[in-house]
Amino acid sequence: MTPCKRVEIIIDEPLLRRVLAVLDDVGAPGHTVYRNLTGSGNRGTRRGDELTGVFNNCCVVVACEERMAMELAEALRPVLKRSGGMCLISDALWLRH
Amino acid sequence: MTPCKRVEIIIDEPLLRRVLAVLDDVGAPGHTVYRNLTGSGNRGTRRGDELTGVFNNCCVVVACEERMAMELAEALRPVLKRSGGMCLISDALWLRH
Amino acid sequence: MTPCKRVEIIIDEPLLRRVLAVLDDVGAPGHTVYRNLTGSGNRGTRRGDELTGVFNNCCVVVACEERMAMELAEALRPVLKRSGGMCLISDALWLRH
Amino acid sequence: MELGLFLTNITAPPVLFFFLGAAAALVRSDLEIPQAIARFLSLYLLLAIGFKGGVALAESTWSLTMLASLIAAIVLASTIPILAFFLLRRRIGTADAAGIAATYGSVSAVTFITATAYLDLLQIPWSGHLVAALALMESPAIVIGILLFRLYGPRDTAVALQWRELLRDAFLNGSVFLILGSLLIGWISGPAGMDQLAPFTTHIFTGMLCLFLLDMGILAARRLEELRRSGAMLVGFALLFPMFCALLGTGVAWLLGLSEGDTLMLAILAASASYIAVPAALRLTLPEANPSIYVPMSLALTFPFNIVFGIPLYHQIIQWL
Amino acid sequence: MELGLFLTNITAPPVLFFFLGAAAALVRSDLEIPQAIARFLSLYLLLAIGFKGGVALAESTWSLTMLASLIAAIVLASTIPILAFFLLRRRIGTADAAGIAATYGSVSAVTFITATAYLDLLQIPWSGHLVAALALMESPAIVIGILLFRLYGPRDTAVALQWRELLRDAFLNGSVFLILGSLLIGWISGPAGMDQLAPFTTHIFTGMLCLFLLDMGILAARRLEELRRSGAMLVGFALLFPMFCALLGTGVAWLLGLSEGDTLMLAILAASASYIAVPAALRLTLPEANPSIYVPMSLALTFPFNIVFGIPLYHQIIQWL
Amino acid sequence: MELGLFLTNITAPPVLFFFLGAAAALVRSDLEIPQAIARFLSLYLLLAIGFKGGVALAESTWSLTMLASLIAAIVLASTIPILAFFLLRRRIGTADAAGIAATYGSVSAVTFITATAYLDLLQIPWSGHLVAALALMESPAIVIGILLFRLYGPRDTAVALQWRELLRDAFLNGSVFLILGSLLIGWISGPAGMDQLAPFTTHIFTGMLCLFLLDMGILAARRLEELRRSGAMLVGFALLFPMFCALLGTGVAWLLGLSEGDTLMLAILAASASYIAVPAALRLTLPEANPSIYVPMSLALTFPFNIVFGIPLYHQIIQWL
Ligand SMILES: Nc1ncnc2c1ncn2[C@@H]1O[C@H](COP(=O)(O)O)[C@@H](O)[C@H]1O
Ligand SMILES: Nc1ncnc2c1ncn2[C@@H]1O[C@H](COP(=O)(O)O)[C@@H](O)[C@H]1O
Ligand SMILES: Nc1ncnc2c1ncn2[C@@H]1O[C@H](COP(=O)(O)O)[C@@H](O)[C@H]1O
Ligand code: NA
Ligand code: NA
Ligand code: NA
Repeated sequence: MTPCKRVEIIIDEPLLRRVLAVLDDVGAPGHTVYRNLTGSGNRGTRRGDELTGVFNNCCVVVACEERMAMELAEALRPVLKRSGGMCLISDALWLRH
Repeated sequence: MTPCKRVEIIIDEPLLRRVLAVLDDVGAPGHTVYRNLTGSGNRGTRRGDELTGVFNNCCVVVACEERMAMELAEALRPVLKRSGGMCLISDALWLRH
Repeated sequence: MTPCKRVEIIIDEPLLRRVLAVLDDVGAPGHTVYRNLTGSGNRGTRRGDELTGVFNNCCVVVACEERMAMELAEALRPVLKRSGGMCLISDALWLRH
Repeated sequence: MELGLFLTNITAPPVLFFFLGAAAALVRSDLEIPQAIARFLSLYLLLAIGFKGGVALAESTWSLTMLASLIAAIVLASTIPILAFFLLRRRIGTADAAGIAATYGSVSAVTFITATAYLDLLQIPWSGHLVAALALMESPAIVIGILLFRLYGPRDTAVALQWRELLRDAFLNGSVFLILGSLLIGWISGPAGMDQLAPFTTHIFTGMLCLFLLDMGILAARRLEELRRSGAMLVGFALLFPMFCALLGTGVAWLLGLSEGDTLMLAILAASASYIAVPAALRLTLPEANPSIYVPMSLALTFPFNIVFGIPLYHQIIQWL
Repeated sequence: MELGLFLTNITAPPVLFFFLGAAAALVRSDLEIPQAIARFLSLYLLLAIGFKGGVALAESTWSLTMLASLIAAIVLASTIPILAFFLLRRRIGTADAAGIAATYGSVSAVTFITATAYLDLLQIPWSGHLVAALALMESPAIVIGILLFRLYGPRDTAVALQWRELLRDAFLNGSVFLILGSLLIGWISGPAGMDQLAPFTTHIFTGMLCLFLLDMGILAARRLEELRRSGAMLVGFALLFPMFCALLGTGVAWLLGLSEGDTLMLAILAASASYIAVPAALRLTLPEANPSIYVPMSLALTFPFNIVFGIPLYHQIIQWL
Repeated sequence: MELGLFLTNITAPPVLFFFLGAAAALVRSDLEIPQAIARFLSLYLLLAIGFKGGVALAESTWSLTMLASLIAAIVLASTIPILAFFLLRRRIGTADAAGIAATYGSVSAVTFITATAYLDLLQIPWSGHLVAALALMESPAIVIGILLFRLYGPRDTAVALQWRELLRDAFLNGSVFLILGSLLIGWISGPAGMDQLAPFTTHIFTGMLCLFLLDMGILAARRLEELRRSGAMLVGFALLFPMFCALLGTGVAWLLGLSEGDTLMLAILAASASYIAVPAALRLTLPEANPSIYVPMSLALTFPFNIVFGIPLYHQIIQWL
């Protein structure tokens, strides 16, 4: 089992493709997406009840090495600054199979 | 990046609004909700196949400071005691944008 | 609050029942399942748009003691080797209610 | 029971699809209906039955019997949970007894709808205001169940009763609201409205009911195994208590001089048990009651019993009277 | 306004179901329609209205008026956002003004559809090519809104405009694509195609619209409280600007000599504001604009105003001309 | 091929909606149908076609040809995967060859349904028992594919074959179960049942098929790019092998002396490839086979080929015989 970083990004669902583009740019080894989330933060309540998903959140989880996690965080900062969202990074062990 | 606690609460979907009320009371800075979960624990299997969501679980994630996390945990304890559920707390770094 | 391990398993949705069988075998105290996930990894993009869920991922979260987490990891290894997927293990505190 | 009515009932497509769903779950087929679709179908059925009832109301003249049967419905829905509670309390504890009381005091819209399909097949008329009775009977038992738990339950229940929340969950829950609202809309728009909506609310109705009962069959059969933990006493209760309630309903209808169709509808309302409105409300206001007890009883025993045997059986009894 | 048209409108089942949904949300009932179902209903409505328009096109003869009204539609859809932007810019900032401009320049398919149901009820004919106008009017305002923000917004907007993405989001978004595509299919397959699809696209149409408007009522009422933060000025805008646009549309239709039905449809297109295509596109291309401002205005004020008062009011005005 | 049949086919609304969906995906529109809705539509189609077939069975007299064609169907469904496996095995490895064998040995209900819509349009009759053939042909190829992999695959496959699970996944999967069950229900309830359900299962059928094919168009076109990685050989296989199977099916039907409609249906069953039942079962029992190979072949090539060109082409060939 290898130590790694678990990066967790919460963002508006319409902006998902922008985050995935950032992941591509930094060369993330993979990702998992959780959709149809709701929540609340600085920009108020997101009830997720619009027809278009414009008030839905989604969560992208990326497991990667520390160095890439930092790079990813920097690349995400402007996206999050412009349109809100949250990014958490924590430690994990990755089961190599 | 600021160190923070990541609080993760699994509870019956109908009880979500009660948990959100607790979050309001302790003044949590935000939260994210995952719905339509299934699972199993002390109270048996929750298949999530009822029409009403009465056998669905949901997950509330809150990122906050350590002190608030502890406060939150104490405030949640009676709710979880009365109707079951799970609460995990872990460490994370919060990307400030 | 008790220290514990948080095991997070990402796997194809059709294979969920196999993972749940493994959890049963090692005697995990409970689990939570997130469905309808998408993602990408070594085996390419999983868009989750098939009728059958054959390109959907799901996530199983298990909170348990360290020893059981290691046992679980070993039991999961052949399943993941055969059909792909990801397993992360991290530290958490479990609120005993 | 004569075989005729029974055969008519179980060879109707809706009931056959219920069997099909149950069979799928029993042989562990992966046949499954997405939860969103099941909710859609149930919303559709409530809307359609409410609208139909409202149009029927608009076409009928008001009478004292109508008012009397609505009052009788409320009285039935308030008496039955009290009976159930005192029957069960000593045996299974106050919380679960209160949960079951609320479940059996309330009603099942789908059982009602299946009975209307049965009557329509036999071309026996029934009155639109019974849809109002259906809606009025959903809520009282919830409040009564909670009150019984508060009165007879453990003294140390720390959490104060939130009346506002309780009443809202009981009287404004989605299914009550949708039925009553659609009833009102049907009533306002009358036969002209029916001309516009008939293809949606009437023509495809039986088909949508089939699809929904397919899902109910799956859900009911899946819960069967949970019943083993409940014990024989509760299984007996789930099969016999509805029959007793049906007799009660029949008796009341007989006193009021209701027609054949209306008597059957009142009997089936009394006999049916909720598995939608009640569990949703109880999870919040009575979390001490175990849903793995009252939901399987209502969904896996009483519901199938009523739609397969109950409807023709109660009908037979009414014909004998 | 005469009471007749108004009453005809608000006693039609679709509008009544909108009220029912709004009432459910206001009393905080848990009545809710799953998001997947709401999307299904909206896809259905777009497909059905597109197909219907296409078949109508196949049956009609081409004329210059047709072409002229399509061009007029595009001109309207390009002028209205510019007017809106300069009306609001100084008061609420460039980003939000651009967002509102895009919202009000674009159109609402459901408002259009509700108006067709109203006309069908009164048996007033309207032309199939207005469905094409509906589709053509959805996109221009999005591009114009973005351009206005780029021209008048803060200089330091670091991120370069991604034209490709913008144009795709504007002109190829799902609802535009589905309406235009279904129109084409209706046109190709003509009355023969209609014979095959009529039960699906026409007979159950009003019923599906009722269910969808029930959901719209819930969504609209839920957003009402967000309006408090927007202030009286924007509330006034959301109610008065559509009326002004309706007059504009009516004037243009009058110049072109359109029929009564077509004039009302053009007026309602001008008056309606988008809450589906526009928010989805703006979240990506104009994240600086706050969706909690433009969505509630369009969804909780303009939409209900148009379907409840606007349709009969504009109709009345047209009849006076 | 004469242009007539081909034109009849591609101007039918269902096929046009398939093109529309494919176009939406190719231009990267965000048009999308929620997964729950797609599942609902597919459940609906299976239920409706099964029920229709059952009613047809109830109305027809039993004959030896019927039995013979059911046996022929099973033989076809068992032979085709073996042919496919040995054709491919040396070129792409045992696991993927077994996966493709299972896929092409099994059948596609939607292709079958589209063919019935085509025949109904031309008013050519076909027999209800072919719906039973459809259901019977879904499963055998799954078992045969797995067995071929076990026989010819790597010796060290540590995991023991779980027969119980395999047989359940093959023979009791949701779509087989729903078709056979609905067939049975249609058979039991007969024309009387059809009177009740016709608006649901027949009248709106073509419309629901259109919506579903819209989604299939989106899904198929999205998978097109994955084909590039599969190579020209597999692309050729996905287009030519179905034609060969159609000839095989036609030959068998000719030997049995089937009618024009029934011959086409058997040909299309042989030619079609599964993308629902098979992938779901294979992920569990043959995870070594890459679904990114067999799903795109079946969904993005064989399925469109069959519904656009195949149906009229095979029909033409049958008419020439
Ligand atoms: N403290 C928090 N804990 C958990 N989730 C959060 C938190 N803050 C924000 N979020 C999530 O991030 C989304 C966007 O946040 P914001 O941009 O601050 O409105 C919210 O809708 C939540 O889903
Ligand atoms: N050890 C565990 N690991 C992960 N999830 C759990 C665990 N225990 C309980 N849960 C979740 O919490 C829900 C309620 O737990 P309980 O009240 O113990 O039945 C379960 O349905 C699971 O979704
Ligand atoms: N580095 C990663 N970070 C997050 N999720 C991953 C990662 N790698 C793989 N996954 C998830 O695991 C699934 C299967 O991975 P694989 O077997 O590598 O294709 C993917 O579809 C993703 O959902
Ligand atoms: Na009852
Ligand atoms: Na407009
Ligand atoms: Na085949």
